[in-house]
Amino acid sequence: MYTEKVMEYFTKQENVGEIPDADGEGTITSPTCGDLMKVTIRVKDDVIEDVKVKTFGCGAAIASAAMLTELVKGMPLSEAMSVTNMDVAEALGGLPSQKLHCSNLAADALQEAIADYKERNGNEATGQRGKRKEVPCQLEEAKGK
Amino acid sequence: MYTEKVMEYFTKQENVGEIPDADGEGTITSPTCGDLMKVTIRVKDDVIEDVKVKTFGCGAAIASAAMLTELVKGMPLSEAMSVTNMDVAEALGGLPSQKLHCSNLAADALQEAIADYKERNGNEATGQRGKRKEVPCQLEEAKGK
Amino acid sequence: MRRVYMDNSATTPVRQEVIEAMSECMKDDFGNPSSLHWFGRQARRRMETAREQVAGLIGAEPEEIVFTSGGTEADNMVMKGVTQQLRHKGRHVITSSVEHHAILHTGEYLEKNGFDVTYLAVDEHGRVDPDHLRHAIGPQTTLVSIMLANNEVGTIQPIEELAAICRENGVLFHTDAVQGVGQLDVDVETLGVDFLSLSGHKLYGPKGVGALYVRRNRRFQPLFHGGGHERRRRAGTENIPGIVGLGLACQLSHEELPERREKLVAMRDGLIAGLIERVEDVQLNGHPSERLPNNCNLSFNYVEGEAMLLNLDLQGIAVASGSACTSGSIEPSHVLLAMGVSRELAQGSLRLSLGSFNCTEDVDYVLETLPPIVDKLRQMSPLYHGKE
Amino acid sequence: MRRVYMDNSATTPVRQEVIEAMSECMKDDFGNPSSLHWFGRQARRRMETAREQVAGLIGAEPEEIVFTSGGTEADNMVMKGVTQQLRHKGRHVITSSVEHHAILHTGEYLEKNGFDVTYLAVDEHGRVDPDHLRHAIGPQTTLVSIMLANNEVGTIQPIEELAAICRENGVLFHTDAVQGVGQLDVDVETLGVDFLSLSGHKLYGPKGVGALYVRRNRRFQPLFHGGGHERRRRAGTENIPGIVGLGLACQLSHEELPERREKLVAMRDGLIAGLIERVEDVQLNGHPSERLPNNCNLSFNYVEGEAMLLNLDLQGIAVASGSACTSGSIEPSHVLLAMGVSRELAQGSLRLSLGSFNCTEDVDYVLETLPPIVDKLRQMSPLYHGKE
Ligand SMILES: Cc1ncc(COP(=O)(O)O)c(C=O)c1O
Ligand SMILES: Cc1ncc(COP(=O)(O)O)c(C=O)c1O
Repeated sequence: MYTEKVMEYFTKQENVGEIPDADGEGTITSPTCGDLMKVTIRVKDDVIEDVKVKTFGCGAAIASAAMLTELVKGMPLSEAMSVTNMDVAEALGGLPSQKLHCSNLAADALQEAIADYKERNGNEATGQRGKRKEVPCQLEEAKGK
Repeated sequence: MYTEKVMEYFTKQENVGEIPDADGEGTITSPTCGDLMKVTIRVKDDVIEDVKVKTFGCGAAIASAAMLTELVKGMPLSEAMSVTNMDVAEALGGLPSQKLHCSNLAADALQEAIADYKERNGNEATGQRGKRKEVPCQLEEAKGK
Repeated sequence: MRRVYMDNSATTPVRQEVIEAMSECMKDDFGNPSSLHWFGRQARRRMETAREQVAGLIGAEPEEIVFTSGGTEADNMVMKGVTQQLRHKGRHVITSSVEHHAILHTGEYLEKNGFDVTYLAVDEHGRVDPDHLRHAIGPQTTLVSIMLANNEVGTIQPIEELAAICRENGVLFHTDAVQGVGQLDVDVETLGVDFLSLSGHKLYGPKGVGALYVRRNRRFQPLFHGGGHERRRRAGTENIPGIVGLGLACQLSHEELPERREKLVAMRDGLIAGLIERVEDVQLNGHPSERLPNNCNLSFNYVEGEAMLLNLDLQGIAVASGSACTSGSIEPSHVLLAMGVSRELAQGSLRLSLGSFNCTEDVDYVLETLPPIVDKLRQMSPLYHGKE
Repeated sequence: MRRVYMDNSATTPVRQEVIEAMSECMKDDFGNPSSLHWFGRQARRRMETAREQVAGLIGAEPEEIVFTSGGTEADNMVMKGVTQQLRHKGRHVITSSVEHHAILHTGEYLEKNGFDVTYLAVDEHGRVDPDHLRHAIGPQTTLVSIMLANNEVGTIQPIEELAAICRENGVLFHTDAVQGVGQLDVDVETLGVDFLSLSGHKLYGPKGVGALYVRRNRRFQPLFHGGGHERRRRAGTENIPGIVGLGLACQLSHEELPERREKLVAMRDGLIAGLIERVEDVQLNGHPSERLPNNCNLSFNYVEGEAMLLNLDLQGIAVASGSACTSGSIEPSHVLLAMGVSRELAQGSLRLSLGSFNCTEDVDYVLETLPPIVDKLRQMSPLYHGKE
């Protein structure tokens, strides 16, 4: 079902975890399959210096999380704000269609984290947060938040 | 489908044919499957001295015909008059159920032949002729008769 | 005893390659293709390769192939599924009077369940007249099903023309190609059909597996409900070894078709000519030219089919007959009767169907063996007065 | 890589004897059992031997066995066929909420077509309460279908009691025994059922073949129309090699059942105890004692099933999960939810199903491999706060 690339990212452990005292934190859950993702970021000079993610979810979710962290580590915030779930899926070389809109949450969680960072720093949230509805799978914020 | 015994009688050729100037002749056809049988007998001293049969029909029909001729050759007419299709089927050790009432016509043809013999000799037909309706398969006399 | 199998329209021998591929599949790739793990993925890969092979033989896309348990299931699937799907549009179905029972009896079932079914007549060669179809189609008609080639007499129908009429009228068209696939060039685009049935055991593949071709976006109610297999069109764990066998049989058929056909035609024509030459009062049933490469169907006056069949069997030759006694019904072959063949001649019909395992010696053996049998049976027949 | 197959409830490996018997059958006895000639008779003989073998395993008479293309077909056949046959008597069907989709989705189909279907609830172990059945039966009820043993959690239902209730009420009773046959003593007389489904590929036989037991004189509308095969109950050329394989698998199961069961139970109990010992926050799903000898279904808190499954697969271990992601639907396992298991725990369920090809080393390998995987995934999980 999964491509080799997806399986490769599924096994990557580098950016798994949680940054203590993170600058921004975002959690998102998929109501359709219950997958849950928590992204924490450390921001320095408007660049994502470090990013870590925790995932409760299937292979696609875990691989998306790993891919996202690789994509945005070292990226200016302004650029990271336009990263979408589709970008992640594309970077993975595609995901099974039934997974595309339920387990592919990582970018949404990142946008939450960026928004959180901006709020904490007095800025208005202007990232992709408001654009989440473009992804057909209706996402709601994690209850935990 | 057929037992070995049926196949053995299927191949018997001894009494196949037609007795020239027979004393009695009976033809019967099965409307259900179109099988046709013609029995000719030679009678001497109220005994069936010779019997021959011609068959247009399937394996069961041909085997029944052969069995019948063996059964009744040398039999007193009085006894032969009570030979039924079921007797023939039993002597063959059974026939496939779907053949039992359509191709197993030989005894009926014999009764026709006996009746014909009796008519020719001024006697009333008193054989199994009237009993044919007992056999579930509705028989009608051959058009040729 | 020498054994000659000439009943390839009933079922074909299985290719050795197919047997081996199936054994190997059962041994190594026994997984359930729905499983996510390695064993499941292996099985799925096998299945998808087979799907490409089947699609390749008939010019379809792999996604247009739904695997079934055989021709009968494919026929039932389309007849019941399409009529049910479109029952709000109309309740009229058209087929022909010479279809296989898998279509005819499903038609009768539909009639009992509120549908109207028209059974188109055929000419003396067993062909449907396209004009009859044109006139039979009404606003209520949702489906037309006409077989590609007849299993008894081998007559090939003008499918392209029939399908075109349906398309013009916005009616879906199915062809039961169980007898044609593997012998004829079958291309779903050329034919212009919406659905097509085929069966593994008629083309040197395994029994218990077949396929329904479903043109993209043609919908039908599934016959089996359950898991979401076959894109929700046919529930049930897939018969992977059978599917692998079917796929390989299709691929071999694809590669060997021209050669196979040529060989069959040569044997068939030798058989027909040889028998007509050697036996009096014989008639060829079916179409003189528009007929399956492997089909020889003859009626022998004055004798009954099963009796010929059994006598041939005693000499090691396997054939079929359209007599009532072998059809298991009261009537002899509905196909021959529909073509206007008399009951008596229908009773005396014999189908010799060749296959790629046959050789010229087989034909010769039949030409040697059959005429004396007919002769013997005629001598036994009360209908025969020829040379008594 | 070491490969350990523990997904025997999805499908079993095929016995070597079965593969060989099928190959031999395809090679030597390829005939169509409807044919009158030698080839046909050979095939018919094979089929009737297999029918006796299948009947023998479940205490039935050979005539009570109808061969099908698998469990799904058997389930559809009885659900649709019996309800249709008796629709003038009533239009109410009862089943349970933990049935296989072959039953559940057929139930939904029936609902869409004018029938009422009651889905009986189950207790936390997945069992139906006979009293619930008693109350659910009404004058309109014609059929009750309750599975013998559940495919996900292995819970065995009190079939004898349920069937007796139906009999008292003049209602026909079907059991989907696809998972039970070959592992449990199954006797149709003891159980008192009218219909029973079984499938070849769950008992070391081939895919694409199964059977429906039909008690003498129980009638139903056939699912396939066509030829008069299987005493007019299932049209279509019979899958002889598949049937031969099923027959042999049944015979082997019959002979080896006590030994097989003992071995499975020992491995299963070792697996369950070993995992519960080695991993915290685990719960066993299903019934503690009334469960299939081969079934181990556990929920691992804080982690998702597919992720465990994929990690196990990377280490060569094949299992299944009830998570939404592997069930192909939006909801996780309907069985676990019906038993009152939370969504989260249903998401984190794993089914390890043993087979007669497994050995203690396989169990040990899983006991070694799975705990670190769970641990790793918990460390990755935002839900887990245990030992971060
Ligand atoms: C024309 C035709 N249609 C359908 C079928 C049924 O196919 P199957 O035997 O695979 O069920 C057959 C053969 O039996 C056939 O010849
Ligand atoms: C309980 C149960 N019923 C029915 C089926 C369907 O059987 P098959 O896969 O042979 O169609 C299965 C297995 O898939 C099953 O486990």
